[in-house]
This record gives sequence, C-alpha cells and structure tokens, in this order.
Amino acid sequence: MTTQPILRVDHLKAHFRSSYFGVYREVPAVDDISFDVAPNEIFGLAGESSSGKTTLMKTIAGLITPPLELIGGKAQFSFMPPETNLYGADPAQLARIRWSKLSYIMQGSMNVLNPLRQIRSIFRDFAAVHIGGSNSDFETKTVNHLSRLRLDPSVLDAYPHELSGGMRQRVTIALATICRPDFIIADEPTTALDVIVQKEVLGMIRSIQREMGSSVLFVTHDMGVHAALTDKLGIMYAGCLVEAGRTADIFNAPQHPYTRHLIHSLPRIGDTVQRTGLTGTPPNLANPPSGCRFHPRCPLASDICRTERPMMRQIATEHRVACHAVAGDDA
Amino acid sequence: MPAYFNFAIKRLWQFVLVVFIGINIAYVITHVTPIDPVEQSISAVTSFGNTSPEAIADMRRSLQELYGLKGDWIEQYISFWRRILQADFGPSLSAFPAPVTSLIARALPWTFGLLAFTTLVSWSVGNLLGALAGYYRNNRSLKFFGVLAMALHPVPYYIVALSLMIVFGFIWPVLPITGGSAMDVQQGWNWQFVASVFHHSVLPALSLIMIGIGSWFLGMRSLVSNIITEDYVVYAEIGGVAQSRMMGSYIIRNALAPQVTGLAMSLGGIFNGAVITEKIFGYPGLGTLLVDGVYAGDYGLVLGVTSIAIIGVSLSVLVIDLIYPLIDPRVQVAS
Amino acid sequence: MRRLYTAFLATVMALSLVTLFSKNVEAQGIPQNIPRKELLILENPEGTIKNAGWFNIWAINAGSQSNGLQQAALDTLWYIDPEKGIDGAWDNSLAADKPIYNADFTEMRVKLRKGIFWSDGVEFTSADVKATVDIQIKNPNMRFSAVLRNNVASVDAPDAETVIFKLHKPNSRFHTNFTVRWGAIWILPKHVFDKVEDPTKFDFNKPVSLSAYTLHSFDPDGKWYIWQLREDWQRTSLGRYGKPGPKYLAYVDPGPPEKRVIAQLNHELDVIHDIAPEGMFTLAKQSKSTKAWFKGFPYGHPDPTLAGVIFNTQNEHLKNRDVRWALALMIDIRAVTMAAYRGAATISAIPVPPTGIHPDAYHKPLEAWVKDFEIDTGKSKHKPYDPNVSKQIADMLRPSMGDQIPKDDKEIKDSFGLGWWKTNLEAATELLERAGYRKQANQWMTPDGKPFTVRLMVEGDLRPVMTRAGTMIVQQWKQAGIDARVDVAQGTLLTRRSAGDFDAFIGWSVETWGGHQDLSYFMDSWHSAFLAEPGKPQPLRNWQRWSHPELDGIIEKIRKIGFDDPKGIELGHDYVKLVTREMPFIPLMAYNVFTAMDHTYWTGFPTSDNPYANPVTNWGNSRYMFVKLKPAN
Amino acid sequence: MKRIIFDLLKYNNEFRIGVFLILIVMTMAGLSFFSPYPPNDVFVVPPDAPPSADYWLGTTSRGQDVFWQLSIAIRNTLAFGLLVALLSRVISIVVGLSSGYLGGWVDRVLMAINDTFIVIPLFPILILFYFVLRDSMSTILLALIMSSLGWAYDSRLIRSVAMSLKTREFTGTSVFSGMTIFEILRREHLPYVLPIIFSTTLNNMNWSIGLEVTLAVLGFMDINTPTIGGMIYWANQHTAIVAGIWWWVTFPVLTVVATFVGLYLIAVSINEYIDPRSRLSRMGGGQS
Repeated sequence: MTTQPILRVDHLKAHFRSSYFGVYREVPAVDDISFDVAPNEIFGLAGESSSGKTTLMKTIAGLITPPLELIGGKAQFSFMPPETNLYGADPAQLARIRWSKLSYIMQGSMNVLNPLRQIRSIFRDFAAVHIGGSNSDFETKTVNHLSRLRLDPSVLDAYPHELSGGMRQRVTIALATICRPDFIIADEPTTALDVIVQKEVLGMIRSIQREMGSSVLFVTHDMGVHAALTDKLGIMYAGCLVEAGRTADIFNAPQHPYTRHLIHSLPRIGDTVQRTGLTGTPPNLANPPSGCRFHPRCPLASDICRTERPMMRQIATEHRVACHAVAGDDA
Repeated sequence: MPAYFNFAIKRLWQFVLVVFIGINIAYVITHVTPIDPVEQSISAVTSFGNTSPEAIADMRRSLQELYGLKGDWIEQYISFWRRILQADFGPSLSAFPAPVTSLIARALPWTFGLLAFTTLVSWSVGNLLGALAGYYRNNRSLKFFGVLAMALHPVPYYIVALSLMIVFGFIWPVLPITGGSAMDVQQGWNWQFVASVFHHSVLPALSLIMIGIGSWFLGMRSLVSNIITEDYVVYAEIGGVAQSRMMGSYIIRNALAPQVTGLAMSLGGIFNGAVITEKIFGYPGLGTLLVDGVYAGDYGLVLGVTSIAIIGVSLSVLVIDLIYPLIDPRVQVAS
Repeated sequence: MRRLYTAFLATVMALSLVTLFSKNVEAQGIPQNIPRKELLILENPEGTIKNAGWFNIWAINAGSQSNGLQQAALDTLWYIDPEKGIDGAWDNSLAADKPIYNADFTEMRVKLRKGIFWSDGVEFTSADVKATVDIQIKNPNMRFSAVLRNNVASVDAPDAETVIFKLHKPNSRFHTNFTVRWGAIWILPKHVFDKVEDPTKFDFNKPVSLSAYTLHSFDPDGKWYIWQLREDWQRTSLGRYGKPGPKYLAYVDPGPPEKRVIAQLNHELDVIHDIAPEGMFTLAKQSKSTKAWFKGFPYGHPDPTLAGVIFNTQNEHLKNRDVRWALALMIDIRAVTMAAYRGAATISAIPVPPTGIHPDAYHKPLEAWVKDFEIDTGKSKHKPYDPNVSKQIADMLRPSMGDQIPKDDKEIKDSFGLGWWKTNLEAATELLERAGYRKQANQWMTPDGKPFTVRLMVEGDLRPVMTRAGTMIVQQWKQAGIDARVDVAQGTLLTRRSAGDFDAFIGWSVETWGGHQDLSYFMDSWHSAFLAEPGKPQPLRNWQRWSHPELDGIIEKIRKIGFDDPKGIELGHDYVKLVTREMPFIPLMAYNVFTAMDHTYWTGFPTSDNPYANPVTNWGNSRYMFVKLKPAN
Repeated sequence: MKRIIFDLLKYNNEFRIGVFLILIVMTMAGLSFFSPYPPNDVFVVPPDAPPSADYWLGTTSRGQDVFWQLSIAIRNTLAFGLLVALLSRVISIVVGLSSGYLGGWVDRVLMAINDTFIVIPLFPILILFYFVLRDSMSTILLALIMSSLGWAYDSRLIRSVAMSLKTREFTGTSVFSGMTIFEILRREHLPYVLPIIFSTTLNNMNWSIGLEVTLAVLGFMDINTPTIGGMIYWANQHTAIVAGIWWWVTFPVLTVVATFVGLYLIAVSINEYIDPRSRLSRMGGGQS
C-alpha cells in the first residue's frame, strides 16, 4: 500500500431505523465495514441480494435519507477535505465534486433517464455546469466523448424511450463519465442486459476506466462479472464484509466458506455434477444471528461461531477474511 | 411527419363524429322534454290578463305555426342540421324572434372571460403550489395550505359563494354582489366599464378559484410525491442537477401530462357556464341562459347552448390530443 | 422556488388590497352617474331579461314587461286598483270616462282625454287606439291579436277623442281588456308602428312613452333598466295627480331572496317585489327603515289571488264531491298557514280572495250562511265551519311574535281573515266510506281496492311559499291515511297544469280585480263551453276542469248585466254557495306578497293604513305610487 | 385485510383522523334508524330554536330537529355518492384500461363513445332528464343517470396512464411470458392505476354529492328523499342564513366537509400502504 487510497472506508456503520406501522426495526445494513480503493482500480463488491451492497454504496455516496442513518465510521474520499463524509458535507462543496470527481451508474438504469427529455438536454443538465463553455463547445465535447465510446452522436436527439436497453445503459455510462470523474460508483449496471450486450458494456466500462485512470466501485451479485472485470473484490454477507482482496487471489484461494460457496456455484463448461447449494436463506437483518452471521448456513460452524463475531484479519498480502474457521483461530 | 399527419386526420374525423353524436343526443333529449313552449308562452302572455278561452285556442294555433313546431320530425331534424351548418340555431322561442346566436353571443364573453380566467389561475397556481408541496414536504406554510385545500375543496360551491357574498357584501360590504358591471355604465372599451367589470368579477372569480384550486393542488401534490421517488429524479439529484431545473423539467414536467388533459377538459367545460355562480352573483352568462331556456321549453336556445358546449369541449380535447405528443413524446409511438 | 412562492403570496395580497380599496364603498350596487336621492330602485321579478333590447310588448313574449315598461312608460284606457285607489279603485286613465255600452252590449263607446302626448311630442288620439286594435288583428302573431280578433268586428274613430268598438257578439266585459289589473292591452303609438314593415319583428327600441317616464338606459345583459321622468310629465294621464317624486326609476334583477334582503339592508333596493316570510321578518327586525303593507304581522300584501288546492276533477277518484270534501276536512289550516307563511297569511274558506273590497262584498255577508253550512255524510251531520280560526292563529303566534300580533278582534279578522273549515277526520271518514273507499291498516283504499294515491303538484323554488303549503297538506293527508306525495313540477307546472297532468296542485284559478266586486274576470272562463276533454289542453283558468249547470247559469246571467250592476254581487253569492257545496278546489288563503319598502330615500309608500295603490312592483297599477312618493327629508 | 386496518389504525395519524371523521358521519347516518320523527314531517318541534340541550343542533324553520334531519340526510347522501362512485368506477376502469392497452380500433371506438360522454354537457342533460322523468326521478334513478354520465372523464385519465404503462418494458415482458390480456391488465396495470382509481373515486363522490347539492339548490331534486342538498335547499327557501338560522346550514355543510376530509385521509393513507413506491420510500429503499 504505497499509494494513497482514493477512498478509505473506515468502520462504517449505517442502520435502518424505522418505526412504521408499529414495528420498530433497527436493521444493521452496513455493519462495521472497512476497505480501501486505490486510484485506477476497479473494486468489486459481491454478495447475494439484500446483503447490504446497495446500502453500503449509498452510505459511501452520502445518499442517506431516513430511515437509513449513519451510526459511525467514515467513508473518506481523497478529493474531499480530511475527516469529511459526503453525508453532511457542505452543499456547495458537494455540488463541486458531484459529477466532476464522483459520478454514478445506477442500478436499474433503464429508468434513470427522464423520459420527457432529449438525451442532449440530460447531458446538459448533469454536466454543463462542470464543463462550462458555450453551448457549441459543450456540444462538441459531448460528441467527442460519445465517439470515444463509439456511440453515434444522433443519440443526442433521441428520447430515452427511443433507445434500446443496452443503448440506454451505454448512454448512461457516457453520461457518468463525461466529466472524467476520479471515482465512479456503479451499482449493478449490467444486470438487466442480455449476455452479449452485457459483455460490450463491461468492455466499455473497462476501456473508459483505463483511459481516464478513474477508480470504480462496482457492485454486482454476478461473480462472473467480477472475475472478468474487477481488480479487487469484497464479499458481503448480511451487512458485513466477510472477505476482501485481489480478485485473482480470491478466485484462486477463497477463504471464507461463503466466498467458496459463491465461487463454486459458478457454472463451468463440462460440468455434469449437480451443485449443492447452501441450505437455508440469508438471515433477517432485523434480527441477525448471534456471533458469526453466517453460522446457521455454514458447513464449518463451531460453537465459537455461534457466540463470537469474527473480526477481519489479514491472512495474506491484501487479503483479509473474517472467519473463525480460517487458518487457525488466534483471536 | 406523415405518421403525425395521419394521426391528426384520424383525430379530426373523430372530433367530427363526436360532435355529431353529441349534438344528436342533445337534439333527442331536448325534443322529448315535456315542456311545451307554446303553453309556456301562452301562460306568460295570459296569466296576468283577462283573455277568453277562445282567444287562447286561437293563439295556440298561431304560436305553433310561428315557432315552426308544425311539420313532421324528419323535416324539423333536417332543417335543424341545415341551419347548424350555417351557424344558425334559429330563433329563440322564449325570446322570439331574437336569434339564439345573438343571445349566446351576448352571454358568451362574460362566461368565457370569467371562467377562462379562473380556470387558468386555479390551474396554474394550484399546480405550482401542489408541485412545491409535493417536493418540499416539510414546508409549514405549504402544509397549512394543503390542509386548507383539503378542507375547502369538498365544501359545496354554493356555500362558499354564499359565504363570500355575505362576508363581502353584507358584514363588510366592500365588493359588489350583483351583476357583471355597475348600473348605468355604458358597455365598451372605456376605463369606467373595464374597472367596473373587474370590480364585479372579484367575488365570482374568488369563489371559483377557491373551489377550483384545491383539486389541482391535491392532484399535483400526490403526482409529485410519486414522481420524486422515480429513478430519474433520484439520479438527477445525485447528479447535482440544479434545483430549478429539477423542479421544472424533471418533476413538474412529468407530473403535468394528466393535469394538462384535465385543464383542456375544464376549459372546454366552461361553455357549460357556471349556473350557481351566475345565480348567486347575478353574473351574466351562458348558465342562466341555459336554465332559463330549459324552464321555458325553449329547445332552440337549449340546443344552441348545448351545441356550443359540445363543440367547445370536443375542440379542446382535440387540441390537447394533437399537442399531446409534444407533452409526452412516448405517446406518439403508441398512436 | 421559495422566492417564487413569496412573490406569489405578495402578489395575491397586493391584488386583494388594491381591489378592496380602489373603489369607494358606496358605489357597488347602485348607479354611479345618477344622484341616489332622485332614484327609486325597484325589483323586477322577471329576473334577467334574455332579450334585453326588446320593448315591443305587443309581440308575444319577446322581451320584458315589468322592467318598467308597463309600470312607467305605457298607458291604456282604464285602471282598477286592487285596493282603494287614490281617487277610488276605478281610474279613467286615457279614457275620459267609463265605457258606454249599448243596450245589448254589442258596441262600446269610449271618450278619450285631451292633451295627452307621446314622449316624442306627438299627440295621443283615438287613431292610436284604433291602430292598436287594427294592427294586432291584422297580425295574428301579436300578443293581443286573438282576443281582439274574437271580439272586435270593427273599430271607428269618428273624431280625435272618440273610439267606437263594434263587437261580434254581446260582451258586457269587453272593456276589461283595456283595464289594467297587473296588465292590459296597452295602446301603441300609431305614428311609430305605421312605419314598421312587420310589427312582430320590430324591437321598439328605444320605446316611445305614453306615461310619465322614458327610457334612460338599460343593461344589454338584461339586469337593469333605468327610466327618467319626462320633462312634460304633465302631458300624461298621471299628470292629474301631481309631479311624480322620483326623477329616475331603476328596475333591477337583485337575485335570489337572501340577496334581496342584503340589498335592502344596504339601502340599495328600495322596493322588494317578494321574499320568503323569514326574509320579511329579518328585514322587519334588522332594518328600522323597512316597512311592508301591514305595519306589523302579517306584513305581506294580499294579492287579489286565491291560493288553494286545485283538484283535477276529471280524475277518476276526484270526480266525487264527497272525496274532495273529505280531503278538505283532513286539512288543519292553522298548520298550513304556519308552514307556508309562518302564520302571515289571510285565510279564506270561500272561493273569493279575502282582499280589497271582497271581505265586505262576500266574506262578511256570507259568514252566517257558512256558519250554518252543513255536511250530511249519511251517517251524521256536521257543521264544519270554525269562525275562530284566525283568532287561534293569532294566539299561536303571539308567544313568539309578541306585540306584532294584533289583539283587537276586528284587526285580527282584517289581517288574518275570518274562519275556515275545522279538521274533522270523522266526517272525512264517513264521506270517504260513502264514496266506497275502505280503510285498511291506516291506509285508504279506493273502491277498486288500490291504495288511494294523491300526488300534489307544487312549483318548487319558483313559488316557495306554495311549495311549503303543499308539503304540509301532503303530510296531513298522509297522517290521515292517504298515500299522498309532493310532486315538484318546477318549470313544468304551466304545461302540466294546462294538460291536466296532475291529481291536485297548489295554485289559483280565482283571480279578481280586488278593488271591484265583479267576478267574471276569472269566472267567465269556467263556462262548460270551454271545458277541455281529458288530455286536451285546458285554456285558462278552469284548471280544475270542473263544470256545473248551475255555474253556467250564473255565468250567463253575469254576461248580461253591466260591470257595476249590484246584481253581480248576488250572483257572486250564488257562485260562492255552489262552489262551497261542490268543493272543486279547496280555497286556502290570499296569495300574500311580501313587498318590502325601504323608507331611507323615499316615503309615502302605500300601506294598509293608506291603501291608495298596490305596491307590488311588477303590477302596472303600481305606477300610482310614483306620484305619492316624497324624498325622505 | 384486518391486519392492515389494524396497523393503519394503530400507527397512522391521517388514517386515524379519517376513520374518526367517517365514524362520526356513519354513526350519524346510523342513528337515522332511531329517529323519533318521520323524516319528511314538518312542524314536529318548535321552529327556529338555536342549538340547546333539548335540540342539540337546533331546529329548522320548518319545525324539524336539525340533528335527526341531518342523520337521515347524510345517510341518503352517502348512499347516493357511493352508488354513483362505484357504478361509474366499474365503467371507467373497464373502458380506460382496455382502451389504453388494446389501442387500435377498440381504442378508437371506445374513445369515440367516451369523448361523446365527455363533451355532452352534463348539467343541461341532468335537468332535462329531471323534466322528462319528473316525479319518477328518485334519488336512486338520479344516481344511475349520474354514474352513467360521470365515468368518461376518469376513464380517459386511466387510459392515459395505461398508455404510458404500455410503453414500459414490463408490459412487453408480460406479453412475451404469455400472460393473457386480462391478466396483464389485472396483475400488471391495475396496481399502477389503483392510486388514480382511489383519487378518482373520491373525486367522483365529491363531484356527485356536489352536483346533488347544486341540483337541490336549484330546486331540481326529489324532495321526498331528504339529503344534504335537500336540507340546504329548504334552508335556502327560508333565507336561513340572512334570517340568522345559521345552524340549519352550518351543520349539514360541516358534515359534508367531514365526510370528504375523512374519505380523503383514508384514501391517502391506504394508498400509501398499497402503493409500493411510497411505501418503499418510507420503509427505506430495499436492503439489497
């Protein structure tokens, strides 16, 4: 770790606190998570649905609206003044960094484009203030950017509904990258696309990231995508980060039983054996299991797992895991 | 463009059809009304006089001839359409021989002026405030306005108008409560008349706006509070799109489509007149003309006003349909 | 956004302030260019006039009549006041004297006044009278064409002051066509109509006046008309009584009842034509300056119109006199007057309105007969008349109305009327049983075994007081076991009345002069010759579709005697006795009109103490009030 | 269902106020069955008495107890509004959804009919119906006529929603997944138009009761069935407001307002419970 990380997430905690229709619930959706993202790196976040991936992203991005509450810890971007989360930052400060330093590609991005606005206007709404210059300057820059992504400038005249799903996703990526941000948060950007389009879109993200040297925080439940795209990977389970490291290391030597399960459940060509899945379902976070949250489903669970929560421990270079069963328990 | 042209032609044809059916229905209903204009006229003429029964029988015969009620219904029906195509609704039976068109022409500017103004004002103000209230959910004065709108808009219009009249015409008599303009002011483009018209329209307009604004406000507020959870609004928020742009192009623009349809219909509906407003504030207009016509069994007049109303509404619906693709570009594909 | 919102609020506030204070407070419902002190503002009950610029009253129903046109601008030969009149009920207006008939009533000779001028300076002469007749006979679509065509063989004007009408057949009442009771055949200006091609399509705008006022201005939307006193008012028939007080008259449409009350409380409406009784009480309570016909209860002016329950005697079940009497005996008149007029009514048991000179001519002389009138149900005999009803009503009202209720017996009878029929369910039961009706579980069944249903038609909002009376009567009938229902025929009443499409309705078929004892005004039309077949339109005014040989006899006798012949009263008594026995309609009360007069700007309005004219604003006769009005201080 | 209501009752203030108001109104309506006076009888109590211990809401100038008169009136008015709203809802939903979804000639035919109903001016037609039917024009019949005249506007609204829904992806997905048209309409589109249906139902009740009052004020009503409009009509005939009999008008109006505010609050809170979007935003955006 020689370079300064662009994002440092430090013991971040965020809970859903709701009292709705009589049920008071406190859901620890982001529970004491720490990791770093280095410049020019694609950091993947994996995990099943409702493992807290999206909530983590929102917390990092400062999109904290009730009932989600920030409980503790921080998510520090290098382009922000020290010791400031995005959440609660000065609005003027935020307005400056949004889109120019930090941009987003949202989950379900089919509906993220205003249906009643031409693509050209949407680009202008988001980016004109950061790029500046006259209208025609902006137009030229937009067209240049699109052509860099091998998109035809005619899409600018279209309304979102006139574009196909893949096209719309590519436009969204173009929109997120037009200001050459330092950091891009991408939440399941390819989930709804068919495999061929998905491949193209991933390639596009990869190439633009390389070209711009940005960092990307990439969230998807699809381990195949992680394998193909990310440099580093974090595995989430029930609001906790259970394993983090270089993607290659994790795929080659998964440590946490849950990570192993995720990787083994990937289909391989020539496979004929019926894969055994995990028993049980992800826990109800409103009432999480004691100790290690994975223990009810864990094939290796022992007594300590039921009572004590495992801490993240370094087991190799840039490889951390939180499990009592891994590499002897000296905690 | 040819697609749009086809669509427009289709729509135009539909407009003609709707107007035709509508006027026919009105024709049939006005002609099954049991009120006999001849009897009505005879009563009006004779009820205060000493007229002998033979004379009345005589009068009945000549009135039937005069009002053109002789002849079979096919002839009457054909001549009705022939006249309509020349924008002539024939003579009013209860104000014979004044042509219906001239009676309507006299009443229409009042109705149109008052109702178009109040409809537009309540629509725009109601929607603007509704949008703000949907967006800034915790603003106190907007919340208060919401409660006010909710409590006010179900109050029967009659009560609102009557209360306004009593407050500003009686308890604190500062506003005129009768007529469209002051007595003995000559109508025309002179300052005294214009000021007088404005002054006289305050209470009727206020009552209509008070009642009208609430439903637009509530409708818009709920539309907006749904729209702000849409992905594109959330995304634009994350993207730091300027607030005014957000409000205008992202929120209001998307919430506006149903409201614009509603506006078109309300605007078309003004040709119905505002019967109760006219009754309470003694305001001139089509509504009174219509009710009077119904009372007097004056089919000519009722049909005239009704047809104007039908054409008015259909026309605004047509216009809104023709420009709807501009409001919502998604619709053009569907049509 | 917030700034926008603030700006919006500020605009609204600014606008409302400007609106409220930009105008002076007084100038709201009254003319701005006419001194209020010279102006009398009256209600025109016709409301908003659709065809405002039409003044040709000789065309059928084309414009307004009571917008001041017939009260202030037009004139005809004679007037009969429903009250005492300035100089007697009869007034020779354009005529110099009463009409002179020949012996068999086939010719009427009229002597005209001299020195009467049209407002355009042309002198009024017999040629105008002749033209009035000739033009209307020639144009069958004119208002009075039919009646003139039916009567007049020819009309001659041998000199400027004489008109001779030759009639087709004897008619001792022909002059009544030119005698104003509300309205009459108005005289038209020959010199104007001679130039007109088609008099049915001529709007007569601006009208040339024959009476004391000319048109000053009017609202093209039909809300108001302003008339101005003629410089040469002395050259009109009204000139005899001195200079009219108001220099200007405004006939306006003041809107619904509550607005009329507000307008008068604000002193913007001097004379209200009519309001609900409660409105009258409110005015009496809240305004010191408002006075009505009676200075206290019951306030309203009793028109010479007799409101009653009019049966359709062609209806199968109502053909029978016993049934009609039974229905009458189920009524408690005290509750009906309370419901209708809050007690402020003048009741009448006999079929003549209890107003004008009628109480002296009919009610008082006949009271002894009515007291002795007996109904024999076959099982028992009843004397249904209760002479003390009006006193009972007064006693009922005294706790709430206090001193407003007269104590003196004579005063009570003058204002509340004499007696009425006492509720007598026993007699009603016996009468119905004799007619073949049977009561099953508190429900009367007709002889053919169906529930006895009576729908009582009322006019709804257009005659609110009558609607209330009808509602009460239905309630009483229901309580007595009749399947009664109120049937609101708002707007359709006139058509249905004429078509006979009703069981019974609240209305009137008896209207009289009030100031004159002659009853032929309504009675002549009750002759069986004019009776329509069921389903055919019945001409006015025999709405009950009832005829009787004895009645035909009375009518024929009246036709043969003169208008002022005292024998007319005797024949009138015969009529009263016949109708009381037969009960083709149930007389209830005079149609009281709550005409409220504000004394803030004008004094000298007619009242029961000084009954020189009928104050009801839409009556042509109300013009006599103009000459008696004086500015208040 | 029971649970939802219970939950709403326990934890949602708007719903609680709404239910409270409606309960008062319903109790009022229910009490009419115990009225000591026949509803149409007049002069059963002393007239013009202000509210007092004897006559809680005063008495009318017609000698009726305002309290008991109001109870029967609100019962009839509620029944009337409900009947109009329900009947017209059925028509507008069926027409709106099928027209918006099917498009083509079905849409054109339905919309031609629909537009005809929209453009025919209601008011004169209602009055004319009143004249034609006269005393056979009961409140029920009026409700039938009004519901057959009052659906078109809303069905156009529903159609416009259906039309924009149609262009969304999931419709296409459903079509390819072999759902029948009816299934698509019911399972996919109905939930989206439900909020609109709720608010139009409310508006329709508002409209129908408002129109009933309007007709009554103008005197076009069945005076043998007491309604809120009927009460105002009679009060008006007795110039009650200027005569100072304010309780005759105030209490019926308050009752109508309570009814509407109550219905509105209930609709809004149920809507929130049903509508996945607003619920989601309250619950906190799905913890994926």
